[in-house]
Amino acid sequence: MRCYVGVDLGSTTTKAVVLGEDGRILGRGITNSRANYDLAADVARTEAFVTARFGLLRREVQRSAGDARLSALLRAFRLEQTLAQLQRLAAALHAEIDHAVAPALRQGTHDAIDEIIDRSRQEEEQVFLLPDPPLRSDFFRDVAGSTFSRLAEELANRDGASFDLLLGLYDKCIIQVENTPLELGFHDHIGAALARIGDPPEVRAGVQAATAMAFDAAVTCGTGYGRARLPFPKEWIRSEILCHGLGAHAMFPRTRTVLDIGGQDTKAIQVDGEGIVTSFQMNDRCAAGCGRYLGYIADEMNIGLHELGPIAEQSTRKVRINSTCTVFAGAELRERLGVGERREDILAGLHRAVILRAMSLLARSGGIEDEFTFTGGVANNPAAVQALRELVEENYGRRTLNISPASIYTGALGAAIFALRVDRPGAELDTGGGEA
Amino acid sequence: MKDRSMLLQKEMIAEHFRRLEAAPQTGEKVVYTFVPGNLTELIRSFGALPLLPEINALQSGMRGKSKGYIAEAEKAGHSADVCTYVKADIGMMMSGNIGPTGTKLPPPDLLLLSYTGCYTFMKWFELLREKYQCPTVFLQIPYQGDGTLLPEHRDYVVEQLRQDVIPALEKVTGRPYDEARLRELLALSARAEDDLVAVLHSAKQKPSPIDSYFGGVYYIGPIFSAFRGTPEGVEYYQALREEVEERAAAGEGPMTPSGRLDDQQFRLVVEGPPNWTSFNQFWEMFSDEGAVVVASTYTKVGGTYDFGFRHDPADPLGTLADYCGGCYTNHNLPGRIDMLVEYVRQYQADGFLINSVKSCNSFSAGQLLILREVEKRTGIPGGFIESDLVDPRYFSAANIKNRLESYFQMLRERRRAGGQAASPAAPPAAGRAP
Amino acid sequence: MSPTPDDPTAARARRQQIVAWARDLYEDLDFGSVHRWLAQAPGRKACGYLPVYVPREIIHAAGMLPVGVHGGGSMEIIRGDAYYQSYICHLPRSVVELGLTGRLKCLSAMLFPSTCDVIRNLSGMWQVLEPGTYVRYVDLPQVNEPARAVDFWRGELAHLLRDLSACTGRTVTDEDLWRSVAVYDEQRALVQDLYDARREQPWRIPSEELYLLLRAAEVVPVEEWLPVARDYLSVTAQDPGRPRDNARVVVVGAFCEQPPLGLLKTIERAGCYIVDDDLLLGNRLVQGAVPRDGDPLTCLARALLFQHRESSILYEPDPGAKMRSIPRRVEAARADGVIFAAPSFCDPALLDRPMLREGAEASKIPCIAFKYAENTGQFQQFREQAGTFSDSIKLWLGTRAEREQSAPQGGAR
Amino acid sequence: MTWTAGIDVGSGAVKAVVMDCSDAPRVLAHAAARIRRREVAQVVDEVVGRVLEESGVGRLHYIASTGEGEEIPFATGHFYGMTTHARGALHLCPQATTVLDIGALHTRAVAMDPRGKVLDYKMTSQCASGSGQFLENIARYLGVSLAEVGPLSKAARKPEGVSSICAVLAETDVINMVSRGIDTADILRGIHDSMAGRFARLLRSLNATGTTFLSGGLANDVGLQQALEDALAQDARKAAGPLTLATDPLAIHAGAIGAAIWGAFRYHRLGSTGPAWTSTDPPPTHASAP
Ligand SMILES: Nc1ncnc2c1ncn2[C@@H]1O[C@H](COP(=O)(O)OP(=O)(O)O)[C@@H](O)[C@H]1O
Ligand SMILES: Nc1ncnc2c1ncn2[C@@H]1O[C@H](COP(=O)(O)OP(=O)(O)O)[C@@H](O)[C@H]1O
Ligand code: SF4
Ligand code: SF4
Ligand code: SF4
Repeated sequence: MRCYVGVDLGSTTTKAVVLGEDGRILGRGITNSRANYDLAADVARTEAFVTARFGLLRREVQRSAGDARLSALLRAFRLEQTLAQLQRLAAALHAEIDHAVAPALRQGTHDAIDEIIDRSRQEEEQVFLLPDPPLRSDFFRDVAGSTFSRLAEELANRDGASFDLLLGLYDKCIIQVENTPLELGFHDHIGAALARIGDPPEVRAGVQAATAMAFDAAVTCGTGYGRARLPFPKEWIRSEILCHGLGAHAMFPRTRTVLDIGGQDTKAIQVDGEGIVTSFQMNDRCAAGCGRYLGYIADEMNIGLHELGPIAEQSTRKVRINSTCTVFAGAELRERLGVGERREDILAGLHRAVILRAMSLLARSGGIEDEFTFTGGVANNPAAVQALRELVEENYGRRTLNISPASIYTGALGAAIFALRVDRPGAELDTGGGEA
Repeated sequence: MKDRSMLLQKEMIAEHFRRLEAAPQTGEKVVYTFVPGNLTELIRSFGALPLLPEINALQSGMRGKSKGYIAEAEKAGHSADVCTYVKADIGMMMSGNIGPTGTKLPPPDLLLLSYTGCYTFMKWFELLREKYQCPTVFLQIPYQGDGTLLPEHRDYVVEQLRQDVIPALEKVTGRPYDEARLRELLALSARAEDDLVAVLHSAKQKPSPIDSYFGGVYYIGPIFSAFRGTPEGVEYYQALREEVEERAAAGEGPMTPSGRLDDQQFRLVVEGPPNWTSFNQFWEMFSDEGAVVVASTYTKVGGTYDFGFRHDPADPLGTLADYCGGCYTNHNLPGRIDMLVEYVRQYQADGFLINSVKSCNSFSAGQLLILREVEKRTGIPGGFIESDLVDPRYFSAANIKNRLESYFQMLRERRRAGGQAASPAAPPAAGRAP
Repeated sequence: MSPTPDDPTAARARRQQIVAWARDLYEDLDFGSVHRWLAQAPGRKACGYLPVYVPREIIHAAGMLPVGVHGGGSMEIIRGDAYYQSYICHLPRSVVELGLTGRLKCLSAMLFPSTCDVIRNLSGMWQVLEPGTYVRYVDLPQVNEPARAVDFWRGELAHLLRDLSACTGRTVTDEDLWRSVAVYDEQRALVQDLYDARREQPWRIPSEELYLLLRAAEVVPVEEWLPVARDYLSVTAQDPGRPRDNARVVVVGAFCEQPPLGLLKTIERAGCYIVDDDLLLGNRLVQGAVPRDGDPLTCLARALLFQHRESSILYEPDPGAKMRSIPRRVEAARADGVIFAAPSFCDPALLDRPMLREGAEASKIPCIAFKYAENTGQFQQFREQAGTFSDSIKLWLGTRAEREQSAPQGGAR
Repeated sequence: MTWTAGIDVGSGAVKAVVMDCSDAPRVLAHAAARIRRREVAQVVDEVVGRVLEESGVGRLHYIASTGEGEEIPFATGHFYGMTTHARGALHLCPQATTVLDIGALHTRAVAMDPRGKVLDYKMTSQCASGSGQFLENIARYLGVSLAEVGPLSKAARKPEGVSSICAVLAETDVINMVSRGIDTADILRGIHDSMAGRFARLLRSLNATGTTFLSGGLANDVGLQQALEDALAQDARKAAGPLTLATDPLAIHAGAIGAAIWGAFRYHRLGSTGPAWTSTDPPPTHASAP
């Protein structure tokens, strides 16, 4: 199948979108950005093809196999991927111990690692069995990391192992794992996943078809913060501004204003009826109030990014926060907690502060026209969305606010459309609009 | 293969600094003063030499010295927040006062503080006075708050020239005021100004034979600094005009760091001063994309000649008052907006870009409003980047490049969608925040 | 309404009442008091002005209510930030925010004095953003020789008076002008009394209260303010208060964008009494009474040119005067040290600082310096610095009071 | 006998000491714990418990807080951070004329006289990547433990400059470097150099001469020490005079030590107030405080 790929190499996450010849979205993939950009782009692309194949599979056998089975297969597939990475991590950890840990401590550390990895694996398998697994980060780094540090702390309390040592080992090895290629594609794990759900014949047929399908990526366009480093010809590289504008237009054709809050920057974009950018503003050099800021806060509170919003939503009384400097975020948080403010109130204040900055950029770029689309990773955060809703209403009156669950892929989608246009100028688009 | 005008300019400047260096021996008097509202003809009519600290500061930036100078000034207690021209100058002074051509600069015999269009000037010379303990004369140029220089304000300036500035110059140089001499110099100025304006106007052609910003800052060098009212100045502008006219006749574009720019993709109007510490790199970001600047406001800080003003020998002090009052930053904001809109129209620009520098409140405070208004009135999209004059810490190449690239890609997309002109009829997302 | 001198409870109640009144005015970003004043009689008009100095006598004589627009404290800023880059001070953002949210609609005129280029450019922005409002840039005289500028400044005053009285439709006579001069002379004298009282017994008049009272003077009619301020002075005189073992400091540089109240409180809590400052400097830029030896406009012009105190907003023709001003102020306030507190990105204040600091150091006056913004919310850094400052004065130098008793020992830098 | 405790509540870590200040002050016990997402009060209680136990003293005459410890309910008195770092530095290094305190978020240079009186100081501004927290983040990202940072950086051959002043953007710079294949050691040294440059400027702007004592959490980072030495050497021409660096294994406790010593000073000044704590009282914690 001829297809088109857009890759958005962001400062914190890397996204890929695959389009079919008709402009329909076939698959999406995401991973965390890392030192090795090419690899990050590869992983995201691989993931996008994995979801594309799952999409084929679903279309093929949904009726016969049923939703529950299919989602079990998907979870099994994810489990297999995770286990493969855990295995790689374990190997790296053991090697590192032999290399860097003082001989006297080695054996104890090996044992501790064995236990941690073992229990992580069991926990993963446990999670797989849950019909309704809890919301977690998409990234192996985060998932494995939080389990690891929890278990390491437990071991430290129980056996007196060195928490700092264990954590240091993890930090070092996770990077190795992230930056060396590992087979995580459909073909690599679908067999094991199928086996894990009992190899039901009605699914097996679909899997075979999906595996056999040949995808031919005719053009790949790149965008995002690290786009200049992508190994594509210059004509295939587009600015984030254009891609977000076009991506938002593709999802919601009546969009006139786009707000994108990513990891390190915020952009306010105005587009015309064709999705062409007419004006834009980006935050200045200061990275205050962007996605990373929320990341630091989550780190500081020792919770996952996706938990931030829901906690903030429980606030009854927002605390006024003036400084959204990322570096001092932790200190401010502690100071507020210190004077007895409640966690949810502080968080609500922080989210409002983030959105306030965005509101200024929007005002700078020409205001908010109908319809208004919020894109980028922070659009996944319900408290940020809520704050935005309030502030838009307060300042501009009623506006239709579009948010897609796939908003983090907006830039990659825009890039993929450019890819399609490179190959087939003037192609009609059918990206499925703002699917729910 | 340098143009004759460039060689001339180089030689003029070198000669000027040679004279400055020798001034303590030759007894020539040195007057420090500022670019906007400079009274070069008057100073020269007393046989004194003008020296402009702003030019030294920008030269320090271009020669990679400003970073150290700024650090020096900050160490001496200057805030990180304030104008870096001041700090670069003070740092240079503290490090031995070696000027742009490597010669030692003489101390001032007089600080002539023409307070035109910038508040910081006042502080700057208060600081220098503290160091040099030399006579200082203050010339207040009222701001065009209402959009014009009111007659009473003009009289006030003439009055000050007569009662304060001229006596101060007389005292320092030991010479009497010679109005006939001043008239002669003013006549020379007017000739050079005519040629400069012809050069600036040449950018109305397509392709433009000049770059009015990156090239422009070289073109204005002599006339904004020490060479108004000099035969060298007249000669330079004649030469420059001839070169530009030749290029125009041949349909050639200007030389840029990316080679000769004949294939001009974008015609831009630029507001705000350039960055000096990475000047060529900055220019390249434009020329690589085929962007040529056809008009800029920065090249009007030392006089808005292209709107008709010429020094007039018939009314020597009055014309100096008019000149001082008319420098770009002495115009109020609505006036600046009008000027930019005018440029966009006259020069048929397809883009409008602001380089906002951290140093300069006189330029920067209000630029975002200018951006909106110009967009609204012309219908062409504006771009906005930020840097600094001479503090390399505020020049982030990656950041600026990212914005410029996005900006040019946007212009290109719009052009592709909208046919020829990059400016669709409807202004972008008009209206201000409610 | 004034309590009798021997009733401490009533005095305390009255004081609380005054402070609460002033605090309400301070916190009211909607300028409710101005609206009320306008509503009291038809045809009334108000004229806003930005820091630092405008001739309020002219506004008053034209029949308008002068209203100081001193920023928005820690209000949320959206539109204001849309117009200002991060390296510009905070004041104009909140002023634009106030304007674009309609809170300054009650002002028929706005004056922008030549405090700095930010305010200067804001005058042009106002012409674009608020086309219905009379806007004037008030170009203060900056000269070597004061005499040279009397005519100029008189001309500016006359121009302003002409425009403002056209706005109210009044004919302003010399008597009107003299009346206005007199009432502001009175205010200047009273402000001076308040500062004197605090200088003598700073524990009786906390900085925060004095500040709030002076802020009230920026929005209510001067005739309304005078009796309240007199009351305040008399009730604080009745309250002995409790002196603390604090150092005495002069706060220099906070003349335009105003520091948050929390900053003033932090300084005092960390052990420093503020015995002189530049806050709301416009109300005492002219020192003493306006002379009465000519026509009123000329007298007003001469008052500014010959009787102003040094400040960063006016050119200082006398070399060395800036350096000398610090020891002089410290001496006059009998202070132990100086805190240079200026708004971030404020060119006038920050460019003066090295000279002022040199003046302090040359006289061995201890000093510290920091920057703030009107919406600063974290005071940790300030507490640390002010605390260390008072620690070192107290642990080592002894406060001025102690030193005046014993022989002076080596000074701090 | 005069026993005192000093508690330094920082933004990154809590430090406490118990000292015997009867004659020449002597540290009896010291402890530090990173706050790391924990309740500050809990960390304070824990650290104070540890030093009390280790010191074995039966009473404390004065409990002095410093840093952000103003609110500790069982403290006798509070001294501000620069006052205590100056005094603590002199205790650890009597010939010091300046102290450079490199903490988790802020760095400050303090000049003092031989009695510990603060003469002048300079702080890094709000917006600063030259902090312990930043280095810690980067180390984590690079997968290097804090203990390894110093030695690695010292071994660098081609340090790579970090341009940004903002920690977030600097982090991106670092990611970029990694992707360009720059050596970890060179990256770390680049960061150390950029921090050192800033610190050298601080010291220079104090016109420091003589001995500078490094205090705070990063004082014992040998890579930073080296970078700072180089920066100062490079700078020697502009500096007021030669400057030598000194530090001590207890450098992170300088603030707590200074507080404890000032506490003893105040205790004697105040005369006969009773002890702040005796072993018959419950251990001093936030919960037990009145
Ligand atoms: N599931 C989620 N819940 C809440 N916030 C999220 C989620 N996923 C991502 N984010 C936020 O989005 C940011 C990354 O956004 P993204 O648009 O990918 O930025 P970039 O393109 O710069 O990498 C993160 O820093 C984080 O704050
Ligand atoms: N043993 C240690 N305990 C705590 N922090 C340490 C230690 N060694 C190094 N550090 C570093 O020192 C920093 C804390 O320094 P510190 O001077 O205590 O700062 P603050 O006073 O701001 O908390 C931490 O961020 C960490 O990077
Ligand atoms: S350190 Fe904070 S304030 Fe400074 S640039 Fe970074 S995010 Fe902005
Ligand atoms: S503020 Fe602007 S105009 Fe004034 S001296 Fe600085 S750069 Fe020049
Ligand atoms: S705070 Fe300073 S820079 Fe800002 S407006 Fe006031 S005087 Fe100007």
